[in-house]
Amino acid sequence: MISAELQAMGHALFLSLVAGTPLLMAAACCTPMKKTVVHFLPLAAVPALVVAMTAPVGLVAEIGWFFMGGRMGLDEIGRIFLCLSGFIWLLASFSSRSMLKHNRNQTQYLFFFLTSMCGNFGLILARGLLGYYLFFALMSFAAYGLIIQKGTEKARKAGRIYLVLVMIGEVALFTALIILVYSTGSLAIDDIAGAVHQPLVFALLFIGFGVKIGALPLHGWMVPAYQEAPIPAAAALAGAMVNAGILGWLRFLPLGLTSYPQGGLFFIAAGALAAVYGVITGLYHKQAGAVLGCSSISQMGLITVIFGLGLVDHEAGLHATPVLILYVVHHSLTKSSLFFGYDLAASRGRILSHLQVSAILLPALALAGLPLTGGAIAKSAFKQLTVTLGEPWYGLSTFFLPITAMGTTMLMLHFICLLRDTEKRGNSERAGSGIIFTVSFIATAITLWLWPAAGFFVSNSLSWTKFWQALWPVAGGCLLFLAWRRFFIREKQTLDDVKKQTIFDIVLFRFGNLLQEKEWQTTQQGRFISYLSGFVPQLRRSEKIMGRWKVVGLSYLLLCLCMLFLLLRL
Amino acid sequence: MSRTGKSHKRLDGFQRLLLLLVICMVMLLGYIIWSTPGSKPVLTDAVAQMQEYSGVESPVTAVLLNFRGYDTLLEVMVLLLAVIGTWSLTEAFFPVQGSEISPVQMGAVRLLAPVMCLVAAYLVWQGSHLAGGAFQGGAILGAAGVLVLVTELPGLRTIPVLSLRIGLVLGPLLFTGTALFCLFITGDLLGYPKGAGGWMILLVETGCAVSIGLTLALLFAGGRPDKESIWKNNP
Amino acid sequence: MITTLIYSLTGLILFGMGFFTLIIHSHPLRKILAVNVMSTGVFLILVATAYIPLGEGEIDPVPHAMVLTGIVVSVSVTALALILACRIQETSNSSLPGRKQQGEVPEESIR
Amino acid sequence: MTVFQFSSPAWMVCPVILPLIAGLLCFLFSHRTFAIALAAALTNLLVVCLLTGQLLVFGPMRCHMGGWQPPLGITLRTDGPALLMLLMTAVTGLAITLYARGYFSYRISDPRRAGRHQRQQRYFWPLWMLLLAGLNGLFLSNDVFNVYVTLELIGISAASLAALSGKPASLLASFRYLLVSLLGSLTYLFGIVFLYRSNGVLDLGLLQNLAANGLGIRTALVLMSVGLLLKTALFPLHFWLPPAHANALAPVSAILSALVVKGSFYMLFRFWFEIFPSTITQPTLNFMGTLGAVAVLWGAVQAIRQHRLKLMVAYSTVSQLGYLFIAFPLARVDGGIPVWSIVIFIALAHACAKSAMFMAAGTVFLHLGHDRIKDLSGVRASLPITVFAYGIAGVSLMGLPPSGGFVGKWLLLTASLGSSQWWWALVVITGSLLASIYVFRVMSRLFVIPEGFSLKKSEPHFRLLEWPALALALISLFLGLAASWPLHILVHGTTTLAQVFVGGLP
Amino acid sequence: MNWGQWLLVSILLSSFIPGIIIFGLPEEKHRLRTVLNICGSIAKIALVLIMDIGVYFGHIFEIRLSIIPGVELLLNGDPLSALFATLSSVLWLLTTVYAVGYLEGSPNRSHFFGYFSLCVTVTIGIALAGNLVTFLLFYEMLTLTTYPLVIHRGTEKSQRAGGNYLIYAFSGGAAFLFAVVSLQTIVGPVDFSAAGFPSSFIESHGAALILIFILLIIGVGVKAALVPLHGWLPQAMVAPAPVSALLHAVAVVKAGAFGIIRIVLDVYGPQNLLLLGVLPLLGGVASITILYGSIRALQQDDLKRRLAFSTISQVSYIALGMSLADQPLAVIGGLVHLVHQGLMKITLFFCAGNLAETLGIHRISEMNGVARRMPFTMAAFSVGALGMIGIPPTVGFVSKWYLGLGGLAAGNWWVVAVLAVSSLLNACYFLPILTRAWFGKQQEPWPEEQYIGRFETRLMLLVPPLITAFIVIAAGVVANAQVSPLAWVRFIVRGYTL
Repeated sequence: MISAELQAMGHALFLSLVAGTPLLMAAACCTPMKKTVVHFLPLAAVPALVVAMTAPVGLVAEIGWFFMGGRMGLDEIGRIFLCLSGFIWLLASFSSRSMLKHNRNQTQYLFFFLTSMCGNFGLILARGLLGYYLFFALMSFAAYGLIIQKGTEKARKAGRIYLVLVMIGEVALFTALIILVYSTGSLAIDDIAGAVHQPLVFALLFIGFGVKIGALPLHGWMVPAYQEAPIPAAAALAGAMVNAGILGWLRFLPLGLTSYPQGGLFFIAAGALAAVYGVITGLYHKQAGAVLGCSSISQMGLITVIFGLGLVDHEAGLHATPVLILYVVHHSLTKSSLFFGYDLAASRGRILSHLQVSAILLPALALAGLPLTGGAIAKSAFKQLTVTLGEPWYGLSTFFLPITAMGTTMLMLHFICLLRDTEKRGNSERAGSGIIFTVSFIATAITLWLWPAAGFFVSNSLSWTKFWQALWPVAGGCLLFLAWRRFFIREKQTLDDVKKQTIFDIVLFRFGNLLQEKEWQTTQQGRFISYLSGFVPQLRRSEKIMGRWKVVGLSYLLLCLCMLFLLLRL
Repeated sequence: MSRTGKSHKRLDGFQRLLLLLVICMVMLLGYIIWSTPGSKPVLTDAVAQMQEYSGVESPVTAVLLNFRGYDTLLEVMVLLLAVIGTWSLTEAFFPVQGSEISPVQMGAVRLLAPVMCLVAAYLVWQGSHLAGGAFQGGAILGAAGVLVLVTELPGLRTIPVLSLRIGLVLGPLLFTGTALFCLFITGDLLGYPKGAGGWMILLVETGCAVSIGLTLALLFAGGRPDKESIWKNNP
Repeated sequence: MITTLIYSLTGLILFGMGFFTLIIHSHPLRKILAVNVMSTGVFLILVATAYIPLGEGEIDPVPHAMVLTGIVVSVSVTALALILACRIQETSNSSLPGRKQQGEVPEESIR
Repeated sequence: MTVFQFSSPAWMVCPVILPLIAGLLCFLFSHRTFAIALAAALTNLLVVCLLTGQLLVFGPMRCHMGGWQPPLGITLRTDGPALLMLLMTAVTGLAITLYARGYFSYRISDPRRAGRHQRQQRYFWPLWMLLLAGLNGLFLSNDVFNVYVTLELIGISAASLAALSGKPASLLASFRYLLVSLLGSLTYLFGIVFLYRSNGVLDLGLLQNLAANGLGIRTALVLMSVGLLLKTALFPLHFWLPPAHANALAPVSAILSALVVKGSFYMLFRFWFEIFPSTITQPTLNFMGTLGAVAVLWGAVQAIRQHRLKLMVAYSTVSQLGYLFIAFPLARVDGGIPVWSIVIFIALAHACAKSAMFMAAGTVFLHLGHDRIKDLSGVRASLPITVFAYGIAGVSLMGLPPSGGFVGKWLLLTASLGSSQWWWALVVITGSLLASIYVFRVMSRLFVIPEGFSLKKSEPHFRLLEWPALALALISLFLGLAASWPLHILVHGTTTLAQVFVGGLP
Repeated sequence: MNWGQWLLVSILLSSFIPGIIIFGLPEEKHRLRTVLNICGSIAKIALVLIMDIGVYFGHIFEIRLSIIPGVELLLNGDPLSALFATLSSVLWLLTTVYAVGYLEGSPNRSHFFGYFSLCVTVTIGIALAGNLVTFLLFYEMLTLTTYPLVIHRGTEKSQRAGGNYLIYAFSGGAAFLFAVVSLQTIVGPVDFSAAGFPSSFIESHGAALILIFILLIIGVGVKAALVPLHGWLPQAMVAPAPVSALLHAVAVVKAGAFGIIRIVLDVYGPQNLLLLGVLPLLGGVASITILYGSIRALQQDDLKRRLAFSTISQVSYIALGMSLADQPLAVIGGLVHLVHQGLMKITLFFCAGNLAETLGIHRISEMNGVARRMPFTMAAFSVGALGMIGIPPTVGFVSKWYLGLGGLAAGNWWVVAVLAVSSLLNACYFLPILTRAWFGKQQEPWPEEQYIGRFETRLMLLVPPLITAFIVIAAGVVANAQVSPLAWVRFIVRGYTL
């Protein structure tokens, strides 16, 4: 018995380390030890990787006292996500460490960086609804601190937009969760699988997690945030934190267990729109980070489409899950390596060598689906999925995928161009950004090839037809981009999302003005008294009149007569 | 309105209303008096029965000083209160300075004052069997005092304040003392011991008469004497 | 019987007149006098009751005692009231030296 | 001697005779008057306590003056209501005596007007002692005409006291008070005439036993009631009260407001609830209740808009007296506690609270030299105890728990809601709300210590000014917690009252 | 008297006696005063904890004192009163420490602390009250003891605020009194008991009972600042920060909310209320209050006013929970919010007070970058604010969670909607403050910087908010543990047969 308990405690401790390490380090930031923390920053992500690599699947730990019943565990999906996130956070923390050497605001950055890391890891491990929600919230709010790090006006605005949307997402999520818990009567994620029937919950979950992945109506924060956040943080955002949204969907609307055709259609529509929208708007941005943000919107749109396909029926769900995960892994790695490339460019200034540019070009085009890259594998998997699903979807994908691929290609080329123009940031060259980029580049290039679970899709993508199918949109995209760059680009047509009016501002200022601070209850002291005092002259006069002898006599007489009448019963 | 000074000539509407109401009231009460002829008082028989135990022959005196002596005790206090009240208010302002007093008046007063005192004493004594008593006697005494005051004779003015106070308090104090004495003797306040009623009542009445007389005279003087027992505007 | 009635009604009328004067007139002296008239009226009725039931010469001594007490009270109050009125006159005159001779209390103050 | 035995009814005369003698002596001597008065007040309290003990042991007692049984003689008697009123008078009277000492010695210490103040003190003591005797006599009296005499005693001494300050305003007010008092007494006497004509007896006990349904009795009751109402200052006839109470010296204000009005009210209470309950009709009771309700509201509203503290407190008296009459229409509700006992209890609580409040107001006046409400700031710094006393007294007036006022109001509310006459309850509640406004209008000033306020040192005399007020205020506060005790005394042995109200009505 | 009764009395006396002594102390003896205060509050906490343990093990604490027939003072230690008493006594200790630091060197301190102690005595009295009369007694006394604190500054403005407070409070008290008496005449003396009065009265006096319920709710709603009755609360902000903390978190508003709980659960009983059908009314008022308070809070630039409106909104969560009295989960949510709101709001007010006292900051527009100057204060503030929004793992989330579940269980979707909208609005008015403070750039010097020392402000000002902030998180994180507010509330709810 005791050994079983000890073992359980050991598991709990083991799993707690994943989220606990960053949290402890974040706490340490508030103490004078913060200088040391900077040095050991990458250590924070290590337990996550270790656990992801070593822990057996199905490891579960209960911490009863923790936040209305804490439950942690590692399943297959969780392991993939943990691995992925751990890797990206590791790279990001290396990158941050080198960045922080020249930054005065390091405490704040460190704190939020570590806290969001904690949230991210925690939510992956969480097996309870509330735990998931807790870490999700932790991550979301901590990320705000990262976005706003620069402290400029633009950064604050970006942060504000982010915050509003996060808040909306949180509320939606809260509502969804509470309904779920009410209808299932359980707090464990496993128990709610397939329990979602109400359209309302669907909508709420779409909103709650959609905010994180920038699904279409809720995408507003992404571009400015990527643009304004420090690059390592943006990398973490784009590579790791975004995935939390996908994971959320997977957890709460597990594909294969949930089928909801209408919802799926909605997801597909929203995703497809986002995919196109991201590309189109991205071309008008003049900042590399923003372009990457738009690309994220677009890519996440694609992922949403995949998810939507999975929702069509149970069968489709079973097929869609691996595709979805594949795409997520691909996107995360690629996007993070693009950010690290951006970091490299930013730290070097204009003096990027051709080698470096072409190195960055690889993940960029991988995103578009260049053959032999992860992108191609992912897209072929996507297509494969539509094939499995049958006609309407297949037709759609033959039409839709190339278009997005072309768009992404244009977008990426645009990004590369912008990268070349990027001005040098920071005071001096940061050591290690090259190494970090290299590591991520390698990871991007080889992960899918080496990943056994993806072997089916890899082999599937290796055919000439597939090769051609993957290549022509990229090539077309290149041509189109050249044409666009030649003929269409105009100075004034740049978008700056940061300047847009946000819901937040509307709420704060418009709404507030409408309701005008009218102190109708409170300004006047005791309105009752003032009301009375309106009568003062009359009161005083009547009181004076009552004191006159004549009136006294009258009242005396009347009193006598009244009482006589009353008593004598006359 | 009366403020214009014509109030006694013509009544305005409000006053007429009042008059009407007063008349109504009076008529109503008159009707009630007329319609209730009144019953035979229970008390009359009782007084008649107990007369012999009261120690006096006059029923009124018996009621005043024996049966309802407690009332009278308080009533004497009322009179004293009036003096205290007036003294607390103001100083005496009588007589008006400088007015000539005719010798006839002086003479008459000199002659009358002792006679009045005598009459007063008689009235007090008579109170035990006929109409009369402390109040009547006191009234005469008071009148004498007023006469003396009016004529600026030195009689009252030269009395020291303390003596005045003693004189004022004498009656009430005597009354209270007697009452308490009776309380100790018979167990009842003002329950005169058997047979002693007569002279005790006389004693009380005498004391009261002096005090009442003094009270009335001093009320006429209209205020307290100042410290040296001399009226303020003594020439 | 009729005698007592006449006495009583006279007393009642006196009471009413006194009361009317009391509330109509503002001069303090009039008021004091009015109250005296009123009390006289009450005493009259009280004395009249003493005669009521008994035929021959005998009277009820209790109302007499009551009237006597009442008179004493009335005297005391009258004296006090008069002196108060005088005092009021004095103080109001001292505040308005021009009206010293007039001897009239300002009506406002009494009402 | 039998007189000094515990069971002797003769103890009853002491509350009358002792202050009487003290008054005479105070008038006679010019020194040590305070000592005499204090001794009388203390002895009075002791004797009243003894009488209370007597009541609890032997039940109601009677003492025949001169040994003459009614109808011939005058009788004094003790029962619950009488004793509670006596207790109230004794306790309040003792506190007022002490306060007056402090008041006068403070004023005399001011050399500018020492003479005048000495004179005031000189006459204050005998007047106050005689007033005390009159009040005690009234509460003990069992004879209609004796009541008249005591009423006169009270009226004259009260008017003289009200005029004591000698200021024109107080003289005028006092004159009016005297006339009103006289008018009231005369009306009362007129009533006696009718009573005597109809029945020929004056003893209350005998009157109670008569079949009192005749026209004469009713008229007598009306006239006596109107006379007493005039003296009690019920609503349309309250005009004389505020100026008289507000312009008098502080201890006098306390006496007038706390005790004097209660005297006439007490008689009214006896006539209506003890002597002639079967004569009274419900419409009449409702009529009185209506007047009371109007008084509550009118007095409170007037109090709210006064600019002077003492006037405000005086109007508060008008308002609080109304509560006593609101209980009238509820008199026939039978429940746990008979309603008539509520009336006495409210009167008790009000006496303590109001005298404390007037004392506090007087102290503030002495301290500042004025009592304009808007300039009262900072008093708390120098007179914390007084302000505290004011506050506690205010709590009782507002009827907040656990004060005596609260219990009184609670009982009123219970009675009115229990008999589904909720409108009285509304008036009671509104009245206490208005009370809270006027109490706190002043309180907020008293509490505030403005910026740069320089502390005015309170003087040693103030100890005697502050503590009696506080003591009374505390009594009024804890009266609520100990409410069962006075209520027990009230009901104890008064079988007649209780019987009449539980079942003896037509 | 047995030990339990002595315990109840000594719980009351442990703050009453120091209060009375402090009144008598001269102004200069601040050391003695502080010692007295702190000792009193520590003793109170110890005593209350003893009572808690006793209550947990089923010991009955009860004192009865009959005043007149039908009016009985009853002090009673049941789980619910233990909850409130513990909250008040713990927060009192912190507030005392804070107030000592806050008022250092200001005039009239003995006056202040005297009333401060009395106020807490009365609050504990409210907690321990065992019937409506006793509740009324302490409820009215609460008005009296807090009034001097509200007008402590003595300015014209504070006097006006105080006057307004009184008018509201006394009107409420009047309505309450009326209702209590009416209720007593109908159902007899009402002790707080889990069953409420017998439901047989409902048939005979249905309409009257509904009216009485409304009046009772109006009576306590004034202090709980339900919407049409909330006008005094924002004005009372003129008082010093410890007083605001006391008003909002420990005493006044809480007393009102506690009154609602008592009325719903113990006087009427959920079953009776269901029969009468008045609960939706309460729920409606609570919802309106929640939304209205939040919206008004949005418009305020004055920090304390914003917090005040936030209180209006937050306290109604408790009323909302009570309006679903037949749902155990909602009741748990409402009850636990009593504690949670207190913790969060007191943190916020401490922090606002720190800003005002240290830097002279009163307006939100002056708060740019203040977190750099006062990181610990703002960290505590942030925790409180996030708790208000309902971000896990703070306690605010826990209460919202249970409220929402209860609402759903009752089939009232609008409850969840209200919670969601209110969370959004809360975010709208709290998050800008946080962003300003943490990420804003200081543009002009602080209005009046008063304290420059080793820490960001005086230690006595700094420690209390940090402690409460810590509790805000800790109580949320360990919500499910054996010892936590939530666990105790569950224990309470087990006592009711819902």
